[in-house]
Amino acid sequence: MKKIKNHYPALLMIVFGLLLWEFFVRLSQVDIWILPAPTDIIQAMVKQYPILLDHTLITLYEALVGFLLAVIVALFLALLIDSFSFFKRGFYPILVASQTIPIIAIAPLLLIWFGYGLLPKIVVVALVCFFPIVLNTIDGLNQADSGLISLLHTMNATKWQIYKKVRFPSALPSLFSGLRIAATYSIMGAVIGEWLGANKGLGIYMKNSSHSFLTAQVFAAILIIVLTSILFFSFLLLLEQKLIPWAKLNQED
Amino acid sequence: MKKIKNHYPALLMIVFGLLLWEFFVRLSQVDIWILPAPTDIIQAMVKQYPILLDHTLITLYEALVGFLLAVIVALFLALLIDSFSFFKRGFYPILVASQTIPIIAIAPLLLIWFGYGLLPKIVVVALVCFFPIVLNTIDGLNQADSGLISLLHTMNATKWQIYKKVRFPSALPSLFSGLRIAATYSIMGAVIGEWLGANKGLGIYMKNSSHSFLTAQVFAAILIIVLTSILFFSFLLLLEQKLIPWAKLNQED
Amino acid sequence: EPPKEKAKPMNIQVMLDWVPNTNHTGLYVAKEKEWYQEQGLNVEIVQPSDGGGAAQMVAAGKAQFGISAQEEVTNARAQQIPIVSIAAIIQHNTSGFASPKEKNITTPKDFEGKNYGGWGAESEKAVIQSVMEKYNADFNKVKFLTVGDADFFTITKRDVDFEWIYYGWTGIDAELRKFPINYIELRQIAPELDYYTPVIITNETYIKEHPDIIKKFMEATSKGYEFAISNPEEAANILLKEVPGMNAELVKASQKWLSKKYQEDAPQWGIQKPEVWSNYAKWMADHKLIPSMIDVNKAFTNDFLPKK
Amino acid sequence: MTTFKLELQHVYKEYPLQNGSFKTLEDISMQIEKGEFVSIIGPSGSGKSTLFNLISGLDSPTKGDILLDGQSIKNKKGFVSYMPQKDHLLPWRTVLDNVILGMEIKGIPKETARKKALEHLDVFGLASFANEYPSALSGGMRQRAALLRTILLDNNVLLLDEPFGALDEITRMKMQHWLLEIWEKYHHTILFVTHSIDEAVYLSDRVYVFSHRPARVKEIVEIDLPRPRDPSIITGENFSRLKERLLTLLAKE
Amino acid sequence: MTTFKLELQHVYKEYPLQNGSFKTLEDISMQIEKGEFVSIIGPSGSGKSTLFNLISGLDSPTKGDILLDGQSIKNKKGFVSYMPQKDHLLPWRTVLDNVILGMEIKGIPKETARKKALEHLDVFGLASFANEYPSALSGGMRQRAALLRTILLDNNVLLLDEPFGALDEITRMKMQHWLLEIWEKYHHTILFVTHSIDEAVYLSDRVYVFSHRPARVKEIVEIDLPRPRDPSIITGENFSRLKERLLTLLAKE
Ligand SMILES: Nc1ncnc2c1ncn2[C@@H]1O[C@H](COP(=O)(O)OP(=O)(O)OP(=O)(O)O)[C@@H](O)[C@H]1O
Ligand SMILES: Nc1ncnc2c1ncn2[C@@H]1O[C@H](COP(=O)(O)OP(=O)(O)OP(=O)(O)O)[C@@H](O)[C@H]1O
Ligand SMILES: O=C([O-])O
Ligand SMILES: [Mg+2]
Ligand SMILES: [Mg+2]
Repeated sequence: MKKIKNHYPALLMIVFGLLLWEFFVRLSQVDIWILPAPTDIIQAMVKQYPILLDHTLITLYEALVGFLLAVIVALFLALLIDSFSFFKRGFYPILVASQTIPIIAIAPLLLIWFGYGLLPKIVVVALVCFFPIVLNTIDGLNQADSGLISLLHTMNATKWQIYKKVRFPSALPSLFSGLRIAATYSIMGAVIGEWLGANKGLGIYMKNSSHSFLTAQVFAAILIIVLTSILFFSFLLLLEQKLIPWAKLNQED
Repeated sequence: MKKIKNHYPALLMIVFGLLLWEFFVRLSQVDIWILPAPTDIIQAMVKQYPILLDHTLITLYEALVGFLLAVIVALFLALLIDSFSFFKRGFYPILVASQTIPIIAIAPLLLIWFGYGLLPKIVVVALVCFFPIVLNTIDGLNQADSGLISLLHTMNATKWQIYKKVRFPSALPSLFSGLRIAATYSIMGAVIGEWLGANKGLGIYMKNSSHSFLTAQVFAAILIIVLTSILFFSFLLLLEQKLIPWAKLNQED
Repeated sequence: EPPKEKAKPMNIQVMLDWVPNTNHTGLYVAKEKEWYQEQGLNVEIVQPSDGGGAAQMVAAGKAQFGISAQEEVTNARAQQIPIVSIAAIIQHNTSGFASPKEKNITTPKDFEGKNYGGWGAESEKAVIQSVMEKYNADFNKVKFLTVGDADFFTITKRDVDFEWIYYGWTGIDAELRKFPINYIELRQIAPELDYYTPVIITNETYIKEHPDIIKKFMEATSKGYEFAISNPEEAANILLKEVPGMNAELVKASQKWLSKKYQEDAPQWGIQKPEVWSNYAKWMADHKLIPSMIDVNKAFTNDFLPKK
Repeated sequence: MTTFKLELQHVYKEYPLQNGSFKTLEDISMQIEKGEFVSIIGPSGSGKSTLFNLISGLDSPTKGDILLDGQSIKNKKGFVSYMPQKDHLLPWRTVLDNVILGMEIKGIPKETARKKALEHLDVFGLASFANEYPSALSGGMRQRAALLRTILLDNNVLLLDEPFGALDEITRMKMQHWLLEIWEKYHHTILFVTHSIDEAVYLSDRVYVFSHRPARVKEIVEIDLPRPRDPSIITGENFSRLKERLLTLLAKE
Repeated sequence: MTTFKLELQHVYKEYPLQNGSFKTLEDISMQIEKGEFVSIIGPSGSGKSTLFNLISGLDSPTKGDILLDGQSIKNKKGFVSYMPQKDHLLPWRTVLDNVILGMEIKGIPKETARKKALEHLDVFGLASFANEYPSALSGGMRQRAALLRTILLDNNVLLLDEPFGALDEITRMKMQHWLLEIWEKYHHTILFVTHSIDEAVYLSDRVYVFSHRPARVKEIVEIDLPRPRDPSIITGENFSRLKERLLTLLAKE
């Protein structure tokens, strides 16, 4: 709870940063289309509120569905890779490879395969998100105390029981690290997905605003992306603390 | 060593995948400018070998420098955040925020701040890479056994000594998870950086090839990106096994 | 005329070349006024990625129509990619070289010693080289900076002296901002470079299999552009309504300017002339921008424009 | 030829080390009849825990065989209940859920298992800690929880590795008493490692004395004291004689 | 008023639990003179380890004060050498580097520290394991390494929490002998927790008997046996009398 409660330092730093930004823009007279001041951004946000909401909902939908898809695929893959050393050796390089390909470079292929609907965006989100989850889950499963595993072996526990009772619980902190990283990337992933070809969503809104030199609107969209992402991240942090109550006692200092 | 040695399953799967791809392309008669067959890609690669090498070296340079910058910044930040709860509460949301901003959206700002040279690409790589390292390092530092830390406290160890002798070593596996994720993203990060504006590098090569509908060349560049990224990843895996010899003994099964 | 039987509307995708702008107004007007609907077409307008992609999508049959440019079509034809231009959206090339007034760049001769900011394509260099040679200027004295997607106003803040712009968008914006610029229109200094940009494309197979649909599509599209020509103010409002996040002032001013440019001196909106296609293809071949000359008669057609 | 409940036939065990390998067990043979209570004493580091790892199937002997009821159980798990020297409580389970672990793995429904365990918690002095996590337990309490978990696993053969090492003498006596009661009631066969000669004599039918590493069976001492045994026999002459004998055997090492 | 080497004044300690909090230590007072060897015995879970945590500054008493040479060391670390009940060896350090940990923290150069440690490894039966990681040690060997680490920390006051709990009687006697030697030579003040009444009587000048939780000092038993003590005194009458007395006190709990 420590991380969630007591937001004052974060708020303080953010407010301080915003003030600095505002003053910098006002004093240095940077053009508004290069760097709008926070107040300009808020203004744009208020003015465009209904349109923004519309696009935000679409982007969030893509991000959430893509994230969930990523979680499912990632856990499945992590289990597969962890269980069968054949898959470990075979899939690992392929997993890594999947992350090294710049998505923009294969945009036409994605469009050809998945069309223009929500699917390619969801696929992009899932592509961006599943990797940190897989990697962290595998690492977490490997970090399980070998003594505990041995104990279960002596009880003739099945592989699945060892997963359920030892390796999953001890992989949880690591898994959550991965989920948090993925959550961070999910909304950005949806925006990039929209960039590949779409007609709605925050990505499209930003792009159009940017080409109309309405930088304050671009920043308004960025602000929404940042805020919703942080919300998502914080939610996972809370969930983690709910699901790992025993960690509280160990982490006093 | 297990992960590195014995590549046969990976090779097998890759070879199998490539064959499937080749046959699919040949049989379904997909146009070469949509999806070139592996042999087309190899051909393009061989033909363009000197040009590709040129661009690759630049991209690798950007990726490596950006990665190193990210490691330095990340370790510094992780330490700062871990040491001072004020920073933890203050920086954490800002870190997360930094990752949720689609880089393309702020490309003009990056240009204005960092110009057209290598710097903005290095900055993009660092931006993409530092986050998983910070997050994993912080999580790793928190996973240190509280009993070991208490022991050092009774010896009146300084904060720094506790870091050096307990918290760093126990954070190493987690740190390396982060480094591997970052390495995976580093070369792709450089390519995206080049996309935003550059004269040279694989990103530019891909973009120009794509404009000329030379899809085989685009895939040749992707192949190079994938291979060098996997190399980088594997190198870190090897380094990890060198630096964490005690883990070998614990991970028998 | 209303369709004879209530057939399900045909789903059609049009992929743009760039972010929506006043070049695309006719499409949005036709969509908003339900002129496509009347033709039995259900049209979806899709924005492309930064890497472009409309040509690929259309060639692959994943979009029936796309917005492209003569250069791209020529390039594609040179790679045996079967796309065909079916209308010129703007009759003449409205692009040119812009620079902040204080840089004093009024002729290609002044490019010497200056920094050019572009997207890094070979054709850009060839164009600049051509026009400079006409003015006996030394092409090697220009420094090329690749600035990618960044816009004129941003890059001229930082080292870049001049850029290639569409006057109908960036030029108008400069007027609105009261940002004084010098502008050298390309077609004025190099008539052979008065090529069509943008154009509407489809692919050869589609032409063979669905000429009727193409006709219907172009019928409504023409009507859309004709509306934009005669009612720029209302057309601008339609575009603003259909596309999120645009700058209303800019759209309206741009629309007003472009309304006179869509058709300009042509007998009908959309008409393409063979010599424009062959001149430009020849120029590209001469400058080694394409491996060999293409058959221009296959690259474009006026057949689908409504008969007037 | 009689079949024994548990029989070790010429068991050898070598471990690899950083520099070379070395022998831990050398030619260990043991015959244990059904219902016997047999203890092993020997120098620290001689190989007692290693032997238990072999019998429980966690590790495999370099040479030799291990028979249960005449059948080889070499490398087979789940035939004996093993309480390792370290308690290995799962940090994410409450005390109650830790002690029912073995039952759960056997497929006994959680509620049934909990009910059965609750009956015993009181005797073990753990009743008021049923719902606490292990981090709130003292060293001795952890050990008692681990012992209860082992007993509840309900196998015929119990391997107990210093189960009472962390208990004060009074609690230890209570536990010893309770263990003998259970043993007599359920006719367990028990193999017991202890460092306390008193304990070995008081509990066992027979004591195997191990030599220094590599461990060999140095001597087998029959404990011919009548049963049931009262704690008062500790002061008796026979008891002292046996104790003396064992002490001498160990001291000679 | 005399100042004692170590003095506890009315120390109380309460712990929070899942459901409510409870008292662990209730009004503990102790006076220990310089050079004394004092043992604590008490039921498992009474609060002995808790008391050591308070003296070593790891935890703070709910009430009361702790004085060293008349100065409060409540909440202050580094004034006493503490060997916790768990060995807490660092898995990433070899045995040799584990035992010099305290010296290193005091700033002694690694080489000097290693040299000094190597002199003692033999007595502790760890010489041939100097360069192994702790995972290769038996339970008793780990405990011996932890003890050596504590002694080498070189403070005047030693807190030893069941240092010989995992040792066989012979090794234990050897270690006891060695500890008394060290104690006499360096005039340490030792506070010693054990479960073995024999051990407490054999080693101590005085034994504090703790009650059940919440722990109170139930009785202080002076061990008026002459020093130096020979192992043979265990069979003497005075020894048996004292032993009987302590057993009775504990049994009454
Ligand atoms: N972190 C904690 N949170 C809650 N309760 C605790 C905590 N640590 C110890 N306790 C409780 O305090 C009491 C005393 O524990 P302590 O470890 O001091 O006992 P002990 O006398 O050392 O026992 P043993 O001889 O078994 O080691 C126990 O009941 C234990 O459950
Ligand atoms: N995983 C391992 N790798 C290498 N050596 C090991 C390993 N496990 C145990 N050993 C060695 O085997 C020997 C026997 O260890 P074991 O734990 O069986 O001793 P033990 O008799 O149980 O001792 P204790 O009474 O101290 O618990 C020790 O010397 C130990 O160092
Ligand atoms: O593609 C990007 O990650 O911006
Ligand atoms: Mg052992
Ligand atoms: Mg204790």
